[in-house]
Amino acid sequence: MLDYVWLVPFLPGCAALVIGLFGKWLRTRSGYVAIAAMLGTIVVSLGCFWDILHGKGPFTQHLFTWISVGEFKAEAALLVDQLSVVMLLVVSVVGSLVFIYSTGYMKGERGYARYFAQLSLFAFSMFLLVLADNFVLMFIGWEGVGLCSYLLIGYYMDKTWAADAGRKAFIVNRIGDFGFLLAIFLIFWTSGTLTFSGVFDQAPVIYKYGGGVVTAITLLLFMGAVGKSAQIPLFIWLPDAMAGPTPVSALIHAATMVTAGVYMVVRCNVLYSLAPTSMEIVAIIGAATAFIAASIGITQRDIKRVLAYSTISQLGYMFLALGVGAFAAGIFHIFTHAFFKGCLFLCAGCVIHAMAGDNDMFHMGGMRKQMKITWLTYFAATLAISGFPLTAGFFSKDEILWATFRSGHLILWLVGLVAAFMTAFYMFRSLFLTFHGESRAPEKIKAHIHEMPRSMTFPLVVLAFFSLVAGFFSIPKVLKGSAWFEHFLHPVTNRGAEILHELHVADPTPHVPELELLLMGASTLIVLLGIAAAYAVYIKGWPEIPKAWAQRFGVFYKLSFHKWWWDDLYNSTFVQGTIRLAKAAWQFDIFVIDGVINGTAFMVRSVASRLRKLQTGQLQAYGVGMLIGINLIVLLFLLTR
Amino acid sequence: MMSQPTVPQLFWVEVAPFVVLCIWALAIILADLFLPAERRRVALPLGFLGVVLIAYLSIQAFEIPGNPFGGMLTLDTFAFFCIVVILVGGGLTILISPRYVQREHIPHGEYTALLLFAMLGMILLAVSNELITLLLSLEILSLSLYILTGIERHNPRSSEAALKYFLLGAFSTAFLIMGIAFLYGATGSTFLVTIAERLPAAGQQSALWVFVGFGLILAGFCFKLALAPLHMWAPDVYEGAPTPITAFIATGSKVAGFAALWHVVMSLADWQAMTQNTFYVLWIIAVFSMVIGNFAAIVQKNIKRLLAYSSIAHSGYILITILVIASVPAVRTNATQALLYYLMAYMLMNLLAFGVAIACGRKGDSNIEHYAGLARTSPLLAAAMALAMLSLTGVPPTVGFVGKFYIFSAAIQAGYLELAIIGLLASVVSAVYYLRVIVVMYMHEPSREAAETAREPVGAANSLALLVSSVMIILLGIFPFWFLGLK
Amino acid sequence: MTSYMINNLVLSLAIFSIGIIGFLVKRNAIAILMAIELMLNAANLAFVTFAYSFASVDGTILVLFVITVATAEAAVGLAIFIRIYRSRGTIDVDKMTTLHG
Amino acid sequence: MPVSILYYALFVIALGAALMVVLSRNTVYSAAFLILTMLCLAGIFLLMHQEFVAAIQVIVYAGAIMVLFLFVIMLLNLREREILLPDFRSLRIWVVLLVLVFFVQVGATCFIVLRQMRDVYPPELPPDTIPLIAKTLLTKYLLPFELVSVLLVIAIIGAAMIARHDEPAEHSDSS
Repeated sequence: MLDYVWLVPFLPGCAALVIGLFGKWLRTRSGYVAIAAMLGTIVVSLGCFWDILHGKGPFTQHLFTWISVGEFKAEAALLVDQLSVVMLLVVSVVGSLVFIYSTGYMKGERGYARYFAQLSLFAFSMFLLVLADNFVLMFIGWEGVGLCSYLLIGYYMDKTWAADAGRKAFIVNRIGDFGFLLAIFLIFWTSGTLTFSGVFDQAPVIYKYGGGVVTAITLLLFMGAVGKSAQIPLFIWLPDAMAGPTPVSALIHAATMVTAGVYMVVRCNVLYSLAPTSMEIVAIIGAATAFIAASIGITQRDIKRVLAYSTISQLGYMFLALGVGAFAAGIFHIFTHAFFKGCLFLCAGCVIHAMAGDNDMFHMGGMRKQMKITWLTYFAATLAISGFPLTAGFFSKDEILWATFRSGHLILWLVGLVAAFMTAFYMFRSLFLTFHGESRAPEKIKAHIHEMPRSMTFPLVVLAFFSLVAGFFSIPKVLKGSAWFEHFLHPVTNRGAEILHELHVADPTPHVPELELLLMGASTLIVLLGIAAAYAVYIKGWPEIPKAWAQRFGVFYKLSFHKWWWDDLYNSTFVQGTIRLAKAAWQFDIFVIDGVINGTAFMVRSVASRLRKLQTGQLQAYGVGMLIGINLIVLLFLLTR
Repeated sequence: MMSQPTVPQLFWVEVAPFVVLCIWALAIILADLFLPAERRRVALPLGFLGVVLIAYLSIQAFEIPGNPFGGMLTLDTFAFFCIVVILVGGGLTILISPRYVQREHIPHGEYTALLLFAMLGMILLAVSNELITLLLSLEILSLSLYILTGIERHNPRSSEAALKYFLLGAFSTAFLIMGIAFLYGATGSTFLVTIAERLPAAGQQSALWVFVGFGLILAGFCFKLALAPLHMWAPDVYEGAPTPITAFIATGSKVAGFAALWHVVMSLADWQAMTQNTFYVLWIIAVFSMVIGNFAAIVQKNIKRLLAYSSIAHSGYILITILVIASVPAVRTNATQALLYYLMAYMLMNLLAFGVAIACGRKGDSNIEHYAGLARTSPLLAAAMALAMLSLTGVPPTVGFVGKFYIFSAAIQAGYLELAIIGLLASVVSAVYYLRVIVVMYMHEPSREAAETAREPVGAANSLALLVSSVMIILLGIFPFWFLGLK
Repeated sequence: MTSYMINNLVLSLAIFSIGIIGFLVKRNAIAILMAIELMLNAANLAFVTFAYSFASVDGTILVLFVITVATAEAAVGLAIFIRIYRSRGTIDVDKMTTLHG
Repeated sequence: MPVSILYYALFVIALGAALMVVLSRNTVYSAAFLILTMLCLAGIFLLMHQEFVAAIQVIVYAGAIMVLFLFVIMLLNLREREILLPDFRSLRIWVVLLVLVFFVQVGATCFIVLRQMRDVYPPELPPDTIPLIAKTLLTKYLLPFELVSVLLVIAIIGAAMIARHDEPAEHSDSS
C-alpha cells in the first residue's frame, strides 16, 4: 500500500479540481465527491499504517524533481514514517467526519460547491504538509493550508468583520512564515540540502550542540510554528478565525492545521535537541499560552470562542511537551485532541444551528432535553478535554505533565496543573450553561430547538467514542499499560535523544513509578476540583454552594464550612484574578501585538507617503532623481574599483 | 593596416524571425491603409498570427546556435529562453488588447504594427551581442513604446505619460550613448566578445573608462528596468499609458532589458579588475528597488500605480540574480536559471493582473475601490486577480514562489544571505498591499463599478489570455522544469 | 601627444553637462529636447575623438548611427509636443503634473 | 600654429554657444545657438580629418533636424518667453552642483587615463576614408544599418499618427 501513498494528496486534490470546475453542475453532489475522495484517503492511510506497523517504513516516494538549482534539488517526494502515518490517520478520519457533517451543516448555503472545493483543497494541502519529505514541500503545504484557512474564514463575506479577521490571520501568519522561510534558507545555507533525512543526518556534525546557528534555525522555525499554531504572542488570529463556518473551525482551527506547528517541531526534533535554549523557550511559551488562553476561556460568552481559547491552550500543552523533550507525548496529544476538540466544535455547530445562529451561551441552557445525542457527545468530549480519568485527554495530558515534572520544570508543571484546573472549569461551565439549567432562549428560538439530522450526529458519535477510548493506545507503563503509542513513534521522536546520548550531553532521569502515580492522582484531583467548582457555580448557583458541597461530597464538607473563606478566595483571587489576567492578556494582545503590527504598518505608511510626496509629477524632479542615481552609480564604480 | 571588410555570411533561417517580424508589421500597416474601415480590426488577430509564426521561426533559428551578422547577434540558449518569454508576453498582450483598443478608439493597424515593432526591438535586444545593435534595438523598442503610450490621442493623461516617458527616456539614452562611447574608447570595439578579449590589455591603461562606461550603460538600463534611483518615471507612465501597453512596458521591456544587461555583464564580469566589491552597486540598487517599490506601493489607490511600484520591487528581486552572475562565477548557471524563470514568472503574473484590470477598468479608471465585491459579481475575474496577487506575493505553489525561491537560494549560494533576508522582509511587506486587493474583492460590498463590470462581456481573446496565464502560473509553479527543460 | 584627446573630451563632457543643466532647468519641452540634442552631440564628439585615436572608421560609423537615433527621437518627440500643444495649449512641462503621487 | 588657434576658437565658440542654448530665453535663439554649436563641432571633426561625419553633422543635424525644430517652434507659435522653472530657483544651485559632480568625476577619469597614454600618437588614417566607410557600413555594420531604417520607419509612422489632426471620419471608423 505504501506505493499508493501519492493517492492520499491526489484524491482530495482531484476532488477540489473537479468541484472547482464543475461545481455549478454538481451542486449538492459536490459534497459526495469530496467525501468519496476523503474515504479513499482513509483506506490508503490505513494501508500505509498497516505496512508501517509491520516494519516496512520509513518509505520515500519520489514523484518528480520540483526545483533544481545546480546540485541542490527540491524533490516532490512523499515520506511515510511512523510520525506521518499517525498524522495521516488523524487528518483523514477527522477530515472525513467533518466532510460528512458539512453536508448537513451547509445544506442550502450559498456557495455549497465552493465550500467543498476549498475544503478539499485544504485536505490536499494538509496531506502535502504531513507527507512532505523536505522543507520546501512542507512549506508549500504550510502556505496552502494557510490560504485555504483564510478563504474559509472569509466564507461569509457579507460580514465585514470577517474581512478584518481574514486579513489579520494572513498578516500574522506571514510574520510566522517569514521566520519559517528564513529558517529554511539558513538550513540550506549551512547544510546544502533541504530533505529531512539529509539535514537530520548531517545535523550532529555541522551544528554544534547549543550553537548559535542551530538555535537561530530552531527559533525561526518556532516562529513559524507560533504563527500557525496560535501561540503567544501571535495567537490573536485564532479566536477571530471563528468567523468561518463551524465545521471549518472543527477541522482547520482545531484538529489539523493549527497542529501543523507542533508536527513541524516534532519533525525537526533532531535540530531542537541540539538547541537546548530553543527547547526552553518552546516550553515556556507553551506553558504560558496554555495558562493564559485557559484563563481567557473562563470569561468568554461565545461558545466558539471558548473552544477557540481552549484550542490555543491545548496547543500550548503540546508545545510544553515538545519543549521538555516529550515529542511523542506532544503527538499523542495532537491525536487525542483532534477527536475531542473536533467533537466539541461539531457539537457547538449543532447547538448554534439549533439556536438559529446565536453563539452566546448565556442565551442557551437546558438544551439537553431536545438534543440528547449532542448533549451526550459534548459531555463525553468535555470529560476528555478536562482530563477525566481514563478518557483520552487524561492519558495524553497526564503524560505531558509527567514529562514536564520529570524534566525538572517544576514551575511549568505547576502552571500546567493550574491550567488543567481552569480547563476543567471552563469546559464544564460551557457544558452546564449550554445544556443544563433552564432555557434562556427567546420563545421563538426555543420552539425551533431540535436534534440534528443523522449526517450531523453520526460524526459526533464516532468522535465522542474516540474521545473516550483513544487514550488506550498509550496507557502508561505505570498503569500496567504498554505505552504503545510512544513505542510506535520511538524511531522518529527519539532520534534527537539518541543524538544527545551519543554526544554525552543528556542525562537520563531515573524513573520513579510511585511519583508518577502520585502526580497522576494530583492532576485527577485538580480536574475533579475544577468540575466541582463549575458545577457549584453554574448548576447550583453561588448561594447554595455550602449545602451542595455538604450533601454531594462529604469529603468537602469541612471546606464548605469556611464559606466566607472560599467565597472570598474565589471572588477576590480566583474570579477577580482570572478576569484581570484575562483582561491583561487581551490588553497585551490588543495593545502590544496589534500595536506592534499597527505601529509597523503606520511607520511603513509614513515612509510610503513621504516617498509619495517625492513623486510630484514634475518632470525635472524625476530628472534630478535620475542624475543623483547616475552619479551614485558612477561614483561607486570608481570608488570600489 | 586595415583588412578589407567582407560581407558577413548569412543563413536565412537564422535571421528569418527578425526579417519576417519586420515585414509582418509593415504588411499590417499597409493592409490597414487599404482595408475598409469596418474591417480594420482584423489587424490584431493578424498580429497574433504573426507572433505564432515568429515563434515557429525562432524555434527553427535556434536549432543550431549561431552568430549571424559577424557576431552582432548571438543565438544562444539564454537568448532562446528570453525570446520564448517575450513571445509569450507579446502574444498575451495582443490577446488582452482588442476590447481596450475598441473602447478607446485606438487605430488598430498602427497599434498592432507598433506592438510588433516593439517586440522586434525586444527580441533583438535579447540576442544582440554588440553595443550599437543593442542601442538601436533599445531605440526601436523605446520609440515604439513612447508612441504606444501616447496613442490614446483623446486622453490628455496618455499624452502626458508619453511626454514624460519620452523626455526622460531620451535623457537616459544620452547617458547610455556616452557610456558606449567610453567603453569604445577604452577597448576600441563595440562587439562585446571583442571587448571581453581586449579588456585585460586595455585595462592596464584605461580601466577607469571601462568603469565609467559600464556605469553609464548600467544607468541607462536602470532607467529601462525602472530600478530604484531611476524609477521615478514608472508610476506616472504606467498610470497614464493605455492599460495593455502598460502591461507590455512592465513585462516585455523588462525581460528584454534584463537579457541585454545579462549580455553586457557577462562580457565584463570575467575581467580581473572586476572584483566582488565592484558589483556592490548592484547590491545597493537591488535593495533600494525592493524597499522603495514595496513601501510606496502600500499607499497607492490606483491599481496601475500599485502594479508599477510592485514592478519596481520585482526588478529589484531580479537584479539580485544579475549581481550573483556578475560577482560569483561558481553560481552563475543557477542564477541564470533563476533569472530566466523569474522573468517568465514575472511576465505571467503581471499580464494576468493587467488582463483583469483591462476587463474591469472603464475609461482608464482603475481605482482599487472599484474592485469591491468583484468576487460576488464576477467570480472568475476575481479569482484570476487573486491568483495574480498571490503569485506576486510569492505564495506557493505559484510561479511567484518558485521564482523567488530560485532567486533567494541563488543569492544564498553566492553568499548574499543578507540580500535574501532583505528580499524576504520586502516580500512580507508586499503581502500587505497585494492582500488589500484580494480583501477588497472578496470581503467588501460590491461597488457600482463591479456590477457594471459583470454586465460587460470580457471578450473571447481576453478570456483566453487570462485562462492561459492562470493555468501557466499554476502549472509552471508545480512543474518548473517544464520551462527550464525546454532546451 | 594626447592633448587633442583631453581637449576634445573635456569639451564633450562640458557640452554634455550643459545639456544636463538645460534638461533640468528648462520649462519648454522643445528647449528640453534641444538640451538632449546637445548631450547627444557631446557623445558624438567623444565617439569621433576615440575613433580618431584608434584610426578606425568604426567610430565614424557609430557616430552616423547616433545621429540617426537623434533624428528619430526628435521626430517622435516633436510629434508628441504637437499633440500636447493641441490638447492643452502649452508645452510647458511644469504644467504636466496630472499624473503624480 | 594656426590649426591650434582655429581649434581653440572653435572650442570656445562651441562652449559658449552651448551655454547660450540653455541661457537664452527665446526658444528660437536657443535653436540658433544649437545650430552654432553643431557647426563648431563639425569644424572640430574636420580638424580631425573626419570629413564625412562633419558633412553629415552639417547636413543632417544642422540642416535637417534643426529645421524641423524651428518649424515646430514656428508652428506652435511659441511667443511666450522661456523662463526657468520657478521651483528650481532655489534648487538651481543643487542642480549645478550635481552636474559638477558628474563633470568632475568623469573628467577626472579622462585626465588619469590620458596621463598614462602620453606617448601614444594617433595613427594615420588612409587619406580617402569615404569608400572604406561605405564598405564597412554595408558589410560589418549591415545589421545596424538595416535597423536604422526600421527605426526611421517607426519614427515616421508614429510621428504621423500622433501629430495627425483628428478628422471627424475617424470616429465613425472605430465605432
